[in-house]
Amino acid sequence: MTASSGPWANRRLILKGAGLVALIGLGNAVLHAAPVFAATNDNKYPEDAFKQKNAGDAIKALYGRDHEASDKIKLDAPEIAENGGVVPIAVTTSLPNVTSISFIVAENPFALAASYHIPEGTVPAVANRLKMAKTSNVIALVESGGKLYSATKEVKVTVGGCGG
Amino acid sequence: MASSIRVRAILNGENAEVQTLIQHPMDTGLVKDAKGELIPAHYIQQLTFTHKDKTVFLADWGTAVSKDPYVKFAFKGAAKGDELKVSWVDNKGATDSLTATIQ
Amino acid sequence: MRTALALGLSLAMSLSMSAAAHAQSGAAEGQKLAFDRGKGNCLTCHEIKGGDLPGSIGPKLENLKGRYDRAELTAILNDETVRNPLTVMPPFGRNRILTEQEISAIVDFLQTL
Amino acid sequence: MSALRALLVAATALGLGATAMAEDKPNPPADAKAFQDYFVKKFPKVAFDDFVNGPYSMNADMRRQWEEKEQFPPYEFALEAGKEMFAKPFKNGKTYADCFPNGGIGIRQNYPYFDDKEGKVVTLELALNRCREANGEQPYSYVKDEMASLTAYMAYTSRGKRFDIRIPDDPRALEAYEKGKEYFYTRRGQLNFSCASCHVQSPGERIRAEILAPALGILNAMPIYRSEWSGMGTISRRIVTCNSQTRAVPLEPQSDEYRNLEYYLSYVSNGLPVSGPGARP
Repeated sequence: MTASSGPWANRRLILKGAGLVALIGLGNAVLHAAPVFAATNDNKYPEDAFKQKNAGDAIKALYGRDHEASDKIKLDAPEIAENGGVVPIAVTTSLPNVTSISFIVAENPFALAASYHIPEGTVPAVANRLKMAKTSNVIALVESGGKLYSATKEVKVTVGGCGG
Repeated sequence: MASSIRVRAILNGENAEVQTLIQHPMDTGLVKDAKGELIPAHYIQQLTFTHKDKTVFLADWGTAVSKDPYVKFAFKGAAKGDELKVSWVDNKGATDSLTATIQ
Repeated sequence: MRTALALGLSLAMSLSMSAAAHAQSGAAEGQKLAFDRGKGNCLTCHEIKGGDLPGSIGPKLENLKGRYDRAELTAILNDETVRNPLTVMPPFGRNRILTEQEISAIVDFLQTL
Repeated sequence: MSALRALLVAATALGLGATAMAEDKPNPPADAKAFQDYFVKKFPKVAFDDFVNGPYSMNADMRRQWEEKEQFPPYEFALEAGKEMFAKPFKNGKTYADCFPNGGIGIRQNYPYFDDKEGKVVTLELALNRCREANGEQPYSYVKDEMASLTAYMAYTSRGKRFDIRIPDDPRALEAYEKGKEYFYTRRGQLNFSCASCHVQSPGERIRAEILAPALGILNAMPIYRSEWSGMGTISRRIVTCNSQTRAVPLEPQSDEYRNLEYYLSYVSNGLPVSGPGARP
């Protein structure tokens, strides 16, 4: 996508999406019971890891092992976040046998932001939008073949220009 | 009421590309309201995508996921017209779900 | 209200300090005021050593020493539209965004740059 | 310096409508041409239609973040709500469509307009509330929520249509335009900014991390989802917050001054496409 054609291409997507939303809206129903997950223990919500304040403790609680930097992970994040409340961050990797991808925002009050299970057949790539309290390293963790790899990038977050 | 979930699932080659936007406050529990009182934490903890009884993607989220969360992923093995079930549960036990059709 | 409080604090501080100590701590206080979003908020427009992620509207504040004397800096802070009617720099003194004492402290700080 | 004198100095120094202002008679077409030429010359790399994308037309890193957002834009929920609200009949059975030309579809580019009966400028937000009141419904808040959803939908049905603001041959219309222009260039508030200080003199520059948007096309993207607001806002909300951020006293939404301002600012963006609803930092 080029910078000049980009938004217009997206707008067409939106138009397409509008019809789609109308269609799928019919199939929606509010669940009254908890959703049913595949019956493995892996799918339990990692409450403890999300409660850890710093990155090291969160990674330990989530994975219980060390990570090493890998150039096979592409972490796509802005240099300067346009707004700390909505920072688009994406990861893709060429590492094999990926089972999970997690996002750490080191300087947030709670370092672990999101963790995604990647079952077999799912592409090891995730894009999401995260909150950042201030300028911080963002660490993408990729669990591959039972090992843990990482990529890190600093994202600058600043206050708005007009005074308080 | 309209669903809290919006999904676009589009087959592109062998990958079904899935984008989801969910209407949810994702309150961190650290922000005060206009009266100076803390707004209690209220956030989606798990978001599950199921295709033919198989979980194809599972998100565990904390409070650092943005308001009205967005996530994008892709998986193999789907055909046009297949159903994709999306459901979430938040820290207060509220849930919502929706079944989308892969286009 | 905020201004009155700051004025009070600032006065109290000046009174409690010896003249010798004044310039130095004036500069430190001035830096604080310059960086404070509710006061000078200088980083919104100016790059200043020691301040993160500045804006780009105004000139970089460096090598001020020797280029401007105290009176000139005070005048610019007070109301730059006098020299340059088109400036977007707020008239900090004229519009009472900062008190005289606060401007003086910021000038102390600017003279260290 | 009087407001008018300051206005003359500013507009002349910026090369904006200097010719028009030097003449005895106001000349809106010449104003609009000078205004647009100024931005085109200042930003030779920005395609004309791209000015409606505000800060994203002037900064590549910000643009990438925006393009990511546009894949599934944050105004999506407001847009859908607006569509539903627009179609839902009032208690008397009538709908918004009954109040507007072409059933309200694809008409955003014609607002605001000068109403010769009232002798004043009528904005889309004002017309929507008048429609509600004429049908026995309570008016909505001008700044957000329902009003933002309704205008989001109306803008969406008008995307790509070019602003076509008319100044009829009526001295009151010209006066409204001139007053709007004066408001735009007049400095106010504790920080002593005019609208032009930021959006004509300094677009593309950063105030801390924020990129100032060009005034040209700024209203074409309205209403907007602002991350800073964590929600939607109307033109009224944008103008009110601009005033309070520069420590001026905001006026009532849809006051004559704001209506005139919107008239002027929309007129000088004639020819640019509607891009709203938009997303902004």
